[in-house]
Amino acid sequence: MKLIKKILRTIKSDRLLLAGCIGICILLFIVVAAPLITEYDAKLFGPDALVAPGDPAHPLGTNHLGQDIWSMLIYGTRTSLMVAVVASFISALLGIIIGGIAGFFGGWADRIISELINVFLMIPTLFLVLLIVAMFGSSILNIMIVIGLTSWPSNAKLMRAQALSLRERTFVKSAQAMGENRRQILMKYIIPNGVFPVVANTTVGMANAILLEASLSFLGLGDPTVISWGQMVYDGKQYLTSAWWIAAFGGVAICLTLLIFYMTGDGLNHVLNPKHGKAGE
Amino acid sequence: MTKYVIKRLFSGLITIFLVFVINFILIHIAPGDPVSVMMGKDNNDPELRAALMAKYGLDQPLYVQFYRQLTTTIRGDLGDSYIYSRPVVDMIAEKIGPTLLLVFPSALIALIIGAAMGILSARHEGSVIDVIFSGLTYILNAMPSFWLGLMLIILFATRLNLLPSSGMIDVRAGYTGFRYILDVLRHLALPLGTLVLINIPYYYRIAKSSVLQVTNEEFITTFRATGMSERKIFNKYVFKNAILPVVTVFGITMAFLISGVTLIETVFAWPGTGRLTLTAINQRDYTVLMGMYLVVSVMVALTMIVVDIVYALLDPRIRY
Amino acid sequence: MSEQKKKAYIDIQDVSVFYPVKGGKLFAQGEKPIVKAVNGISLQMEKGEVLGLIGESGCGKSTLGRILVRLEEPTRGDVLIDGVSTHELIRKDPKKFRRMVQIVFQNPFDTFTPRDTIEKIMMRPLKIHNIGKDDQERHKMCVESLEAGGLRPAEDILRRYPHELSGGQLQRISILRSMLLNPTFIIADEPVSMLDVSVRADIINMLLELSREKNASVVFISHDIALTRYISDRIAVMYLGRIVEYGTADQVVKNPQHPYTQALISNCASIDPDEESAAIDIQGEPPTPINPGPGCFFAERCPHATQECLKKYPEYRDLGDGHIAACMHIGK
Amino acid sequence: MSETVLSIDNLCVTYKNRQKKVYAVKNASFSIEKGDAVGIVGESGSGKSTLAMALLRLLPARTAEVTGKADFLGRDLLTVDDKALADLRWKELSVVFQKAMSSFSPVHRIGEQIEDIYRVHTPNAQKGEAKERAVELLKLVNLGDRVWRLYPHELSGGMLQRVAIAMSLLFNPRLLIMDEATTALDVVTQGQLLNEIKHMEETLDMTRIMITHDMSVVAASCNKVVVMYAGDIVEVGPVKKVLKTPAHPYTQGLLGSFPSLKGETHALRAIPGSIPDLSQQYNECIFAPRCPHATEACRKARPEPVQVGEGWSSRCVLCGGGKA
Repeated sequence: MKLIKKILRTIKSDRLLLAGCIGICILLFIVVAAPLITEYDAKLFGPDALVAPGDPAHPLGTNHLGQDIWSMLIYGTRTSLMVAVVASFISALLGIIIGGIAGFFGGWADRIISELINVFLMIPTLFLVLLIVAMFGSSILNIMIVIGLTSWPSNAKLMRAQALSLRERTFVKSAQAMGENRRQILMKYIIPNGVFPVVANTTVGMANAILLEASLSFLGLGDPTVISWGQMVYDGKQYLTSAWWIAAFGGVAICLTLLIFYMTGDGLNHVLNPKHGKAGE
Repeated sequence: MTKYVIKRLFSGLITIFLVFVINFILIHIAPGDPVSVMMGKDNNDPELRAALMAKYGLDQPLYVQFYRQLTTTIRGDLGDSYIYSRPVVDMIAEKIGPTLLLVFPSALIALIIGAAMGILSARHEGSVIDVIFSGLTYILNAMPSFWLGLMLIILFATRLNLLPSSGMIDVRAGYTGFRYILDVLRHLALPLGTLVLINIPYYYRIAKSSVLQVTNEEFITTFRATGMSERKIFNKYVFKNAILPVVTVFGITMAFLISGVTLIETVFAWPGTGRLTLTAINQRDYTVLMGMYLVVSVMVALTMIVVDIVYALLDPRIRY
Repeated sequence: MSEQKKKAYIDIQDVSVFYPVKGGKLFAQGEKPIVKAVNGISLQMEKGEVLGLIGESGCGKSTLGRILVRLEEPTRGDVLIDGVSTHELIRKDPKKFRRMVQIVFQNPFDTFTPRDTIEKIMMRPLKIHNIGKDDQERHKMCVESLEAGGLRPAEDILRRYPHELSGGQLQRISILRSMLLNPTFIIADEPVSMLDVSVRADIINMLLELSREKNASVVFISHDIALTRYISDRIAVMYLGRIVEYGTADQVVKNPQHPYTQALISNCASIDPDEESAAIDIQGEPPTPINPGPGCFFAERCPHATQECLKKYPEYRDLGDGHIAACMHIGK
Repeated sequence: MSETVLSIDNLCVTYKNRQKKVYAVKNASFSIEKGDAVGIVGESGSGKSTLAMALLRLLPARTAEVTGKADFLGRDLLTVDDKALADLRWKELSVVFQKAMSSFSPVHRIGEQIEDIYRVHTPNAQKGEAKERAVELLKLVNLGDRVWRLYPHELSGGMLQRVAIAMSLLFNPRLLIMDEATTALDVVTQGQLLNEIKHMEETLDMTRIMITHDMSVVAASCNKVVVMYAGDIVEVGPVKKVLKTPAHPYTQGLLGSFPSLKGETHALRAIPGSIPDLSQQYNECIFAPRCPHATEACRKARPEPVQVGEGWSSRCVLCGGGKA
């Protein structure tokens, strides 16, 4: 109870974080209640193709196959959030493990891992993802796994830096002097105190995953069996002059979702930054 | 300094080598055998198969294959495209010009505009300008580049009919000389503008936060205490200290830009490497894709090296 | 070093720690640059004795402290406690070693993990070392300890998080927590330098009282010479990883013999405005201990240095009553 | 009678933000004569650095409210316009901060920075003039002209602090404020610097304020002391007298917390309790809750400074007895 109150108070203390959290709640609601919000199945090829927005039956219009745009947006949320959660979970897990090991144990392992992290941060992820998805097929599962496997370096870099500085902190030395063993130090002191920046970064990672999936779809490498915002923009490209709404609304949805994740991430970073902890000084 | 440059070159080489290794691994773990990966999905020409087997030693042990492929790559041979039956290197070389025409100018313009906006915001923190700039860059940051490109087409090409929406030149007009350049510039406007808009937020953010940080440094207080004018303090001392992080971000942003430009080229049908990539994707022409991946990585590594050297020249603390 | 044959309680034997220099030249010729942070320290301490360790930053005093509690491994040498090698002990029974040797850190604001309450923080060592039969008893021990240490109401303190307490309170908790393990050897590494002057005395007095109660030996590391003299029975002065002078607190502070100690103490401001002393001017600042020697490490800054000083590191000279110094010009 | 360089009258600094106000300095009054070396001592939160920053007009106007008067050579430092202030700065009033490492721009050469500062007040200076002056000053703090070409990171903390001191003397200012300028240094370096400063004062005509938490620095280098506690100036007087027979109970407590270097060792006594919350205004002696001698009278009203001796006053009811 006390913890929940504390979390709520923290969220309320930062405007960006508050807005982001409300946004995430709305997104989650849309995911759960999609059939309640929409009249049509997004995959249904209706009789009316290329209906312009403002139509009483289709407030945001329909596409060239007669699919209702509004329904597609709503069901697309499911795809985007799934990609975001699965990909960023894989990436956070890999990042925490790899970065934690490098930073805490140091030495040669650290030198090799950190060089690898830097190289991976440098080389363009989009091309690698493109190549892999083109080779191994563009099912949504593949896409999520590939995005997760290629986006761990930024998390690893953060976690490594955290472990590296925490290792030198007095309370870690003090725990050691009290007789804690290495495993306990890693689990009880390093990870709990170092994981928060990674969590904050993960929200940005979610946004990037959504963007990457959309980019793949836009290049024609999306999963054709799911409804996805990127796919909508891709479809709309051909009808840009005659039916602008097909491409436009998918992009708006991406933009809003990304804003929500960025706000949450910035808010979290702001709250977690020790400099902002004490306002009285 | 030489040692620093050597160190940077070395990590650039590691990067390129790693990309090569990734390519090599992908060929071998991809569905189907390496030869069919290189030949394309529906190609069954036994002669070509034999030639490829011989060239890369695909019947030899793995380390021989690795060595063969490495040496051919170092010689600048990235294999042939199966659709066009042409060396990938030549195809990329042909298309890289227009891509670079998009990438470097847009990075520089975004750097200048973004940094200027960031500096302005930082100097008037909390003012109307700051709030507007912050909000604007925040939203820009959340926009998918390809979508923004399409929206700009709708606005400037379809609705206002001001600018051409695709291509690099007006083929029918057949301009020459100055009018040719003007025509290219007109075609450049939208794709370049999109890239600039997409990249502004990075520079804005870093410029604003580093100016704010430097302004709070103690040495700025010292200069104030000497009676030095705020203008001089800013122009000389805040600026040089705050520009360093911006330079670093320039390198990182370039990496994103060089790969992200593919999307923009697709949107505007720009005749650069992005188009090449797109056709390769559609035809599953893996040799081209892998060649592109390698070339893009070389470009990123080179940019990083240049950026690091520039940084070292600006920051006296780096002198290994 | 000691004239008595009786074995000392703490026997520090030739402890050294060397590091290779990072970022050195790739293909350097000749001798590899090595930082000799602690360079052959030997000291004996009796049970209940307080030894002050003074010197400027970078002299190796804190590194020595960390070696004594085995937060760092010495490159060479060993420390015997009551005749038992700690080198052996930490391998065979690390928990026993941790109970025997405890440390008080400089920064009380960072000594405890920020995410736990004081109760959790204080109970942790008791649990690790199986002290007390259940949590209830352990809780009682914590309460008693806090109240004895003047932290009242103890129950209230236990519920708090570290950032809700002042530096003085935190440092007291740090000392009390160490004392729960009944250590016989305590290292205090600048325990009050980050605290306000007016609360320092309480911390110092508490540390002294508790260690006296347990008859524990204390190494007090500090750059504050006046305070060290106040606390310590004996003082060792370190310079570039070596002890240059050792003796009772008054011998070292009032009658320093080594030129470095003389310079150090003459430059030390006193709060007594009448205590005018001519500061001895020594040149430069302490160099880093990279490949020092072969002569006296202080020779290049020493006002009395001669050719002889540059040849060989001077032997310790006994000045009577256990007062020793490593300078070849003493007693001539 | 000597000339008064700085006369502070009823100076108050209040920090304010949306939630609360913090009364950092309250009714500070004292004066500094030509040639004085004044030590302002206090623990963290005493307001000593805030006082200095207020005098230098370096507090952010948005969050700090400064009232009162600070008469410096006939002008009020707190109200002079920006142009007059810019003229006073460094020429008449200069400062050395605690962290020498962060007192210089890390990406500019030391010489360039000194030259720029020199040109602030002598825009038409000949080339080499600044360097000539600086080298002369660097010699005073035992540094060679080699320093001119170096970057800050190439010097040690002690050397940089020396450069900062030399730089503060570029225009022979009438008043030099040293804000914890020797605190971060090692014993020997601090001792050497204090000696160099004293030596310099014999050659240059200098008045100095030393802000420090270390009584021994005051004892070693000042002739007058101002003791601050929780925003109040509790005692002002000549160093020799105050340190030997402190009048205010806080000064007594503070001195009791310092052991003597070579003299008799007495038992160290801490001051019980902790610093009060400065976001409150108190209508009593601010030290009363921690004072061993506090009486009813102390809790009734905030005491005014009481004359104890010549140039010596203490903000304590008990000091004056009936004399005041």
